[in-house]
Amino acid sequence: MANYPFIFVVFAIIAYGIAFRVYGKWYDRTVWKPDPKRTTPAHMYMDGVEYFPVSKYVLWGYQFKSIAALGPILGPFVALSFGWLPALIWIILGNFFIGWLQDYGAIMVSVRNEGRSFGPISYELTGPKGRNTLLGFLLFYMIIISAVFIYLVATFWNIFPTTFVATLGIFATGILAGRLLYKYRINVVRVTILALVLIVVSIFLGRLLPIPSNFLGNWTIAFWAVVVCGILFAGSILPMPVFIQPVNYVSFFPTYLAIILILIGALLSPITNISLVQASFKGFYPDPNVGPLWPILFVAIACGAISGWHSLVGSSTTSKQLDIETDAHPVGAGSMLSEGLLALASVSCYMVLTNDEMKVAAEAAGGVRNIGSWVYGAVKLTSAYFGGGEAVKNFLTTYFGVVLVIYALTVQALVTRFWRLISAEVFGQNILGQKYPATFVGLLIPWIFAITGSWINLWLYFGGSNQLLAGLAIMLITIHLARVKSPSIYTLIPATFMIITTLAALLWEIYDFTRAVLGYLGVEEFTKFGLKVAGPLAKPSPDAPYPYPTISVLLNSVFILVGVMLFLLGLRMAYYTYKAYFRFKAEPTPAMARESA
Amino acid sequence: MKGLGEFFDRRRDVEIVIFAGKGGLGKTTSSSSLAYYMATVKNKKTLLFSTDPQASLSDIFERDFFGKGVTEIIPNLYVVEIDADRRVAEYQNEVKQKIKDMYGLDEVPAEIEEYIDSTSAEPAMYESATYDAMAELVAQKNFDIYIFDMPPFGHGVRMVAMADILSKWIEKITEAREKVVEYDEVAATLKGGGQASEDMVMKELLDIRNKIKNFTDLITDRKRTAFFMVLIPESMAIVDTERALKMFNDLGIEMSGLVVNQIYPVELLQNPNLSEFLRNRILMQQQYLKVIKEKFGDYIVAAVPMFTREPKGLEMIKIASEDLIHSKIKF
Amino acid sequence: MFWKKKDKEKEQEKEQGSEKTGFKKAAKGVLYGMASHGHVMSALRTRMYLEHLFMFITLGDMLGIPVLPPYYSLRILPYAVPNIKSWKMRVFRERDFTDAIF
Amino acid sequence: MTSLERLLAEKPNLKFIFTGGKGGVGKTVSAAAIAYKSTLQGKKTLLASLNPVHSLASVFNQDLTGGTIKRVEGTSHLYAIEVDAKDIVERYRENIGKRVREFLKWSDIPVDAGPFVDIAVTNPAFEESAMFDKMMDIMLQQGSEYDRIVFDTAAVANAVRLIGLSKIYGLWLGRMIESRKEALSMRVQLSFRKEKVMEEVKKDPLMADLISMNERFLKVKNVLIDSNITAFFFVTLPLALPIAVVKRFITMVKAYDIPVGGVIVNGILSRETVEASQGEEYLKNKYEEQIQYMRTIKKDLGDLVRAYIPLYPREVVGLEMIKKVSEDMFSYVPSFWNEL
Repeated sequence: MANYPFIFVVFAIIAYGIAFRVYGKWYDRTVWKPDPKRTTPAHMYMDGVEYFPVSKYVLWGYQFKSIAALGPILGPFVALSFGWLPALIWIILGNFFIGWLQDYGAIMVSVRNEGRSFGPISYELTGPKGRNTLLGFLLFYMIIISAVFIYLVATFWNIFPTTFVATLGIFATGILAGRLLYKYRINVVRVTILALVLIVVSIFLGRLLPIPSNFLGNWTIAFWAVVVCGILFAGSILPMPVFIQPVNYVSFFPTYLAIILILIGALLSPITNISLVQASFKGFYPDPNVGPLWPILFVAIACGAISGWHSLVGSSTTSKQLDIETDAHPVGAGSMLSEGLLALASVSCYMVLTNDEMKVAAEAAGGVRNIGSWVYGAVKLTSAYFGGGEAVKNFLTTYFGVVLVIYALTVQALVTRFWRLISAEVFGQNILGQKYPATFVGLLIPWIFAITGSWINLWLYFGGSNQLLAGLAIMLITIHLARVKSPSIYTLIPATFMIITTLAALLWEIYDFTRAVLGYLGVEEFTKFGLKVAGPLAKPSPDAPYPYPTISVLLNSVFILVGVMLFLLGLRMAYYTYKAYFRFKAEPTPAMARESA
Repeated sequence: MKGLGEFFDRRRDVEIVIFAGKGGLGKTTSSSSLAYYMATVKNKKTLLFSTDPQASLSDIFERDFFGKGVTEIIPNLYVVEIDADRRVAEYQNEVKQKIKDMYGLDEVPAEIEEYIDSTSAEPAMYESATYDAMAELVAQKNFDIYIFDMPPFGHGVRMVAMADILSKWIEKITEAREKVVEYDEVAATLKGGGQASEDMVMKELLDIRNKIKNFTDLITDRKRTAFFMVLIPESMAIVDTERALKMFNDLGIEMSGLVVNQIYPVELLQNPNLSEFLRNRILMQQQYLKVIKEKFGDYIVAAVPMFTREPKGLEMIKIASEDLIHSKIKF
Repeated sequence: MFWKKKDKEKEQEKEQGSEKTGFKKAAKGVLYGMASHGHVMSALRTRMYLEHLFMFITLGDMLGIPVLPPYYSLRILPYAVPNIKSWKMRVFRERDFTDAIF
Repeated sequence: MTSLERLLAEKPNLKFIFTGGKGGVGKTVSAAAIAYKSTLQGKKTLLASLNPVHSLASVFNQDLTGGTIKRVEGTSHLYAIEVDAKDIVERYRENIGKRVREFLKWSDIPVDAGPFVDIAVTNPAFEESAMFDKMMDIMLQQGSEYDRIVFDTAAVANAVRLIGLSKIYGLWLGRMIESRKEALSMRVQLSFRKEKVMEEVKKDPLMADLISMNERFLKVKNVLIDSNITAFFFVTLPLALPIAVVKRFITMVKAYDIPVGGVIVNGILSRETVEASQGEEYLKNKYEEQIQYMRTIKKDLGDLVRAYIPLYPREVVGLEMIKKVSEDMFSYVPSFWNEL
């Protein structure tokens, strides 16, 4: 029994149940003391557009949808290097002690600060420098996310030849649905049914029209990445109602169905007899290319345990629509804990694959690590209860493949748009602050990063900055609590842990790139580390020289620079947050603050 | 030249007549004369409308009806002279009353009241109110024919420009509102059925748009609208008329005819005792009449002699209308 | 919703009325929240900006911007009265990039 | 000598002269004649037409178009301008376009805001207040350049509006400044970056514009109501309608505290001309009618009448005729006037 994915789910349900019911209730009573009678911003500033009360169910659905994306699905694959047990423990304990506190806290801080989002809150709590640092940090964070997602989509299209046409089909369906809803205002149920039919048709169409893997040789990924950027450019430039919104809407159905199917697969695993075949523990430093368990594991598994992105979501919209304060707990904590469940089901997808199956996945990916494994695992888990025929497996492979693509693309479309907005803020009237140039730059840099192919490092940069953002968000929550003289220790410790861990992880990544560069430049002890490049930049064979050594070394150096920037900005922000924390901590209880607490 | 009588015999569909021209050339006399003719000879229920804020109609009919609404002068002949200031004030009160009614208030909130009051300080309110009054009267369809006495050139052009701008404004604003309403409906659709409730602003806008559109359509319809320009045989008048004509053309209004006023009878020249003064003036006029003929040719529909007295009072208008309707002067 | 108090009231009534069927309501709410809420908000937000534009060109001088409102703007004013304050608040609230993520 | 000459002699500082009256009574000609006379007294004079449809060029029969100051050929220091307010309208438009864009910074709207901005600023009122703006410009900027500036305002309605604007404009500016103040204080109140927003608010270009407009306006207003510096002349014909208009007009201008310079009666048929014509019906009737109206003028306007312009056998066009009018304006008094 202990060897089935089933136990992951059961474990999670028990642990998260305790987190929600016991620790959560106690924490609530001790720290936030939500009061259903206190007027929330949704009522105070009700305008029916941004501020208006929404039922907790709707809000839960919205919050969950906004936070549960690719992070919990893809993150755990890096954890494979360490075995499933560390991943399991981190996802459960991380979420238990850190994850939900952040999501919930972010909503509450915002609710108690007139529904303001994180930019203004950071300004208020850490001053203009704090906010500017956060702004700069986010700018790099966006580049890294973009690079990761662009790379992922390009790779998925390459690994799963049937997914490209299917993706186009689903996007076309989205745009069509948008037209039907916006222009012709056809009943949403009808449009949805039509869209679902068209999505199925798209998947079949994808199977009919596969595009061969590596059809452009080394340049394939680079080519696909250009296509991705093209779509993202359109997504960022076109009005939201034309592109992003309707595509997001129709994508919701296949992607969440996939989650449900995997959860069912995991729950049914004892019956379908699919067990965990990967090792439970592989050591603290099993692979020099990945790095040591601490801090790497903690940044590799991003969203399932904790994620900085969530605080942006919670404070940006959810807090403005909270009907009563006591809804924040089910909405914020509830959706985060549910995401943990999803992450665990996802981890199990990797763990049910045998090494041979992994190899197939890796080979399909052109020798790149096990990035496509999730699809194989998901197919294994689900096809087991669907009957398991070849046709079903083929269909499911395209299906899960395209689900990954859509997850990545829809989130990335928002990110690219967000990049544009941040650019406008940072660069102002400068050319880089303008719509088209900003979007172009926001895609070009990630594209260059993406095609270098140092995927693991990119992911770890992403995880590192994302988790660092989480740490900083928890610090902001902590500062607020210190200011209003509520117990802050329960967030201060997790925040400190996250900040130290993520800064260490960033340092490790900088070190990783540095030794690659130094090795190439002839520093003896590092010569065994190759440059971190792939695709057209990679060596054609292990003994051959690099085809574009200057570019490759340069790119690796840029990665060092990006890492340093992320590290420094993170450190600076951490400095401001701690400074503010101690300042507020030392202040005698101000009457005003007590009231607003 | 057969005079305006012949023109209107040919163009029986005309519902609107507009007289425009530089100041002091006899626009008001011409429009009054035509109105008199239409009411008495043609038995048409006629409305003579002055958009000239100088209240000349009151002076010419020797009766004060400035700002007093539609007044019947003789059977079938109605005159109205808009007091734009008063109309703006009334309009403001209507808006205030509506706010009170809509929200059951005893008083309009101070801030809003102040805002409404201050709108009368806006330069365009005056013309807009006049224009609105014109559109309103035409929309009511109480008369067979409407005769508009336009204010002097610059002003007259502005008046027409105003029509143009107001109709563009209302088109655009309705379009903007349509988008808003569209997204109301989109939100309702996305929420899963349920119709967005009617947008009252939109209703109001459509109402205004219809009124303006009908009126603009009407005054730019060459069949139903006759647009006359008035001038006198002097060089400045000719230059200005040409210029104004171009402006009106740019605004989509085509001239239907030209009325030449204040012509000294050329026969006077045969009088050997004619004073030097008059001889000079007549010779000058003849010279410019030639120019007018060259420049405007077929447009000339009436040539009216110089009256020996300033036309004032019904008697004089009756006489003046004879000259306008059956133009006897040849040139 | 701006201009539309009645709509809102209706909605609230509807929500209160369906309180009895707890689970169904919860499930429906969650599904709506996941699938449509963001979508609807985006439509509302677009509407808001369009309305800003509309108000701007009709009653912009209320914000001290010298857009001379034509005569007919006053006819719209009565409908705008209850919302002028919130309109001003929305227009003048300093926005941050983190407000604009979704 | 007419009392116009006396008036000008009594008020050596009279710098701004306006002419107004019903359409077609000879405002432009009178303005031109007064301006010409000033140059004869050695004053550098600017004649500015504020008409929406200019006629300076046709009166002088010279090319004076283009909205720039040009010297009138054949004179020593008479300059003329047909004022064009297009550039001001353009500036308004740009300013407002900028506001709209700023204000929709984060928005993704499925419409192009451009045409709406165009419509918002395509308002005839803009042109009117722009013309007023231009008039202020001329008063403030050219005021020191020229010894005298003569404004030819448009037909009565427009002139009232234009002059009336001095009051309306003031009210309007006052309200705009109030609204802007409120707007800016709301911005500060609703901001999270108080210091930064406060800085921005302090530098608000719109507020700065409004305030400088107001300052300019106050300066101009002070000049406009100073009877030693400004005089407003009304031109009329000895006919019922123009007289009625002038009377109404004087009441209005007085309400705006603008000093009335006097009345100029144009188109007077002299007794001598009529006598020379041996009782021609036209001239006789006209003369009799004219005497009636002149009586009214004398009775109602009396001392306000400052100058008379005879009816000429030919139209007043060209510099030569202007010279003639100018001479008559300062010397001609109809022989019947004192008998009335």
